[in-house]
Amino acid sequence: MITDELSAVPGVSSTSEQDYAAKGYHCLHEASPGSLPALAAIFRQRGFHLEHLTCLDMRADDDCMCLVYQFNRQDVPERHVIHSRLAPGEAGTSISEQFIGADWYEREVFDMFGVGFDGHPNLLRLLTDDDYIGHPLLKDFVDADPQRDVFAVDAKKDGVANEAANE
Amino acid sequence: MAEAHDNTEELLEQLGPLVHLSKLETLLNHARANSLWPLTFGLACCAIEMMAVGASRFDLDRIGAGVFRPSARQADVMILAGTISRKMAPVIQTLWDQMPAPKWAIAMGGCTIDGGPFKYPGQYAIVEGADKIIPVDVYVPGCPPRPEALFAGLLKLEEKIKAGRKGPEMVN
Amino acid sequence: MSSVPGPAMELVRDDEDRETYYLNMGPQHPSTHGVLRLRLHMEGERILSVFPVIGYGHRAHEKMAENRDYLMFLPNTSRIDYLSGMIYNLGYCQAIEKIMGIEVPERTEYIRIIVGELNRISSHLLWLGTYLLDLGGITPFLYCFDDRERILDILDSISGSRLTYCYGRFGGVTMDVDDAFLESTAAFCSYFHERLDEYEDLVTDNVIFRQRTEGVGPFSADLVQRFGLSGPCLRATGTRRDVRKDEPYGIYDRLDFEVPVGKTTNGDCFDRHTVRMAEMVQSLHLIEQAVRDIPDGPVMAAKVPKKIKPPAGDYYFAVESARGHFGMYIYSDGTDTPFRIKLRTPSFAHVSAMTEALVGTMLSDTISILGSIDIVIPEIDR
Amino acid sequence: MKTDFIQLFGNPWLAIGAAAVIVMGYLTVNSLMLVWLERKFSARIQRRLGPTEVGPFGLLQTAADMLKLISKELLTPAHVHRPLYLIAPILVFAPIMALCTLFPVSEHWVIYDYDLAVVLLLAFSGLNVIGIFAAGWGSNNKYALLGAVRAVAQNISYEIPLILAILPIVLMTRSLSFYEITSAQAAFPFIVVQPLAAIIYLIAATAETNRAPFDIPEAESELVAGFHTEYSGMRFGLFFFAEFSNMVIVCAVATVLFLGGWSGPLLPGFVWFFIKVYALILVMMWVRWTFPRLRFDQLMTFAWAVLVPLALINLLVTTVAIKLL
Repeated sequence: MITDELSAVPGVSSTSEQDYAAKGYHCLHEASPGSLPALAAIFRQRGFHLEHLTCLDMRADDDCMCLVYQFNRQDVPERHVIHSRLAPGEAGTSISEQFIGADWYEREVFDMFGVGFDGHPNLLRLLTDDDYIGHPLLKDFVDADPQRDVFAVDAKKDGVANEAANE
Repeated sequence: MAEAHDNTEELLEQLGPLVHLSKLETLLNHARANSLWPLTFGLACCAIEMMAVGASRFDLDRIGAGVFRPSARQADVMILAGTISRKMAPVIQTLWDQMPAPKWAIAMGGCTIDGGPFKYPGQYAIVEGADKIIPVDVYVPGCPPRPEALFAGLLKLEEKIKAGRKGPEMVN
Repeated sequence: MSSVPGPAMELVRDDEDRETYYLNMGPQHPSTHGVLRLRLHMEGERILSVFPVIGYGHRAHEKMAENRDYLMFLPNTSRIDYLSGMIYNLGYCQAIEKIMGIEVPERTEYIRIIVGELNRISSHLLWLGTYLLDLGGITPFLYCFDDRERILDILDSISGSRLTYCYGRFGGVTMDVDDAFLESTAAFCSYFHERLDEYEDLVTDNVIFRQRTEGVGPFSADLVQRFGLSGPCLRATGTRRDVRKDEPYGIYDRLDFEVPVGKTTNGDCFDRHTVRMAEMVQSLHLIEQAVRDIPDGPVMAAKVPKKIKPPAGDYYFAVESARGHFGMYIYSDGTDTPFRIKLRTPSFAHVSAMTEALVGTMLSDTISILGSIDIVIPEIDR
Repeated sequence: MKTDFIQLFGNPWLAIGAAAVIVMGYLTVNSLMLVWLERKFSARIQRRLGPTEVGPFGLLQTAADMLKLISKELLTPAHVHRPLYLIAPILVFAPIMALCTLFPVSEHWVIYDYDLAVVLLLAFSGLNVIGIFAAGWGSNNKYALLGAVRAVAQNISYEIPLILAILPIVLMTRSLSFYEITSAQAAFPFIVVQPLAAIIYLIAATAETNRAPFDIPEAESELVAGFHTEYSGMRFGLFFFAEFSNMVIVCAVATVLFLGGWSGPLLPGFVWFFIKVYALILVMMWVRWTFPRLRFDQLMTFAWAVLVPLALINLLVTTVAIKLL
């Protein structure tokens, strides 16, 4: 287990073993967004791959957006989950140099949650329209006019209504 | 559906072009009905059932509709098989415009009728219903509809064509 | 004469001063297996760079998971990857059972093996048919669909649907299987063994098929690690990794089956083909073992909580779908509606790997590689 | 003994008119039947039924298709180079009509016995490539242009093995007229003497008519619909029509050169001729529905690295054999 090497990285605040049978992963790390590239580099050397990267909109209870990274080995299963909490407006740091696969995961988090990633090659929307305004997976997301006639209204103008509704 | 045939005359009267070769019109309509070339155009799960209809057991080619044309220029009927996402709607509109008249549209599956299993308040990603973007001729319910249902949908479209329905006119 | 319009082929001089152009393998293309769009930057027939545009099949599964409770999300699971709908559906049930600690009777475990592996074979058959359709051979598609129809009949007889099953429940399955089902499954297994040999002779040993797939689209170990590939694409590069073996769920640890693996370390299209064909054989073994020693007994667990309210916290559960490692990251806040369900789907990683795997290949090879990784579009866009 | 249309009608203009009517009639009926045959034949290979609803055994299916195509809206997209776009179908179809007149159907009947028939055949079979290229380039669509470029490269590189496969026959019979070549095969069909040339000819002929495994120009899975992506209605019908007529021409040449045209026991001459032609067509259809498609560069290496050397060796062996005998 490489937990000792990981916790040596400056930004990592806590590492805790987890009961694999109940939780499905081996250990949980709390890390600051800045320390992610360093962690990713360690995982990269030790033959881990990025299983997925997602975000949790926890602005309601403890006022932060929590990024969830998950790494795993490809030969013997050893799953590490990293929670990295961001203030609502703050941006994470991209790990697409170490894992080019993260490029799309980060674009999806940006598209769905609005969390930016500095250092990302081309941070565009991944799943929704390029000119879509608003981030759908946020808890307080309101689609101004869900079934608008797709052609009659220009997406830009309609987007402004979306923006207003979300303020 | 025997009575569908004898109301052809009234339908043709409604059209009312100057010169009416009704016998030729009927002949052409029967030809069009019996050689519907669908556009290869699968969106989601229903596309797999559309392929199953083209395969050996249900064999769409028996009624002359087995020639799946990839290019919209040579297709007569657009079978919308699957969920229409908000990002895909303009593409479907362009494809529909590229198809030469007379053309028809079959909305296959719950998603193309009114959003199907993905219809809920606050659904931001899909267009709930194909008739919001293109005029639809035949609706085939089911999620996904069984191949027999799509086959019946095509036969229903054939009856509609034989009764002299040139193609859906855009209302707006 | 009308004015001659500008050429559609606007040649763009790129940095190395080559005459290049942009070709749109657009959302509607016969061999993108759905609504995937690849913006290819090409020079002549060779591809310089690929920019996949996805999202045309985005149906907001994860947003729907957040406004309905755990049981109501069940039908969605088989519509994420409708080719291995049964595996996804049962996988979701097994995830919730593991979280809630619900014990499943023995008979259900065996039924889940039979039904899951049948679904895997039907998915691989559809892949084989459409892959050869991409390579230009039209006839095998019909034979593969014919066999697939037999599997769909068997699955239809117990679950009622052909493609998007909702056969699993938390704590068991909806309908018990009768002897007719077991006999027809056993009959199918024996029939399908010779059929696979037929496919071996007709397809695998076909000269033109070999030329179109051998050495095409090799995936290096580095690429596999950086993109996080899984399933047949990973196993074709020699790593023996299968969720059924590494993190066994259900009774996969009791049944014996091997995990077929490609010969070389950078597995090309042909290796992916051989791995999938061998996987079908392994699935047949699994089904035969399960049909042989399925015990009697109930199909539904004795006590299942009415309202599923998992204790707060995050859980992860993975299953081996026909395309690879399908994982569900469930974050629950103690209520009956999930706070967040992240669906980690294999095709998402496979299509993102296309940005590197397709560079430098010819257009026909792009189709061959794209077909060999066996993608399902709504699984990518969720 | 041999009557051709000019002797029959006296005035050459009348002969041309009659020839045009007969050829056009035959090609139309033949294309209708061939499309129906291909759909039924491929259905049988693929364990399905093929058209059965329209007319007895689905015989009127292609008639319905043609009627529908005729009554379709003739769409000329705005971004299209009009002159090239409109001339292309005619360019593809015209040479085939001319070629039809050369074949000696039986000892007594030939529409026009031209003593340089082989040269005319090779010239015209090169012509329809120009039509395909005009279609691809004219429709100003990237897929169509890719298809057109591929069609030109493929047809040119398969023209060489075609010629080299025909040369041994011409050397053996010392004549270029189909009539003499066929009458020279009264004793035994040339395929017995020249099996390699026959095989090379058939492969090159499949490539000439752009049929699988050489259907790279209109590769459905890669280039949407290849060079006829932008064509709709009867223009697309014409390409369909030309492809099947071209198939008949190519098989007729194969029968004349290798299978001894009208010679055969019992049945009258022209019956044998058509039996052999349609047998070869069935073989071509059978090949189409069994093989996947070659990649573009493999196709070229196959032509230049395999077919051309083989044909040259065969030519060499034939000349040496003729010299000795």
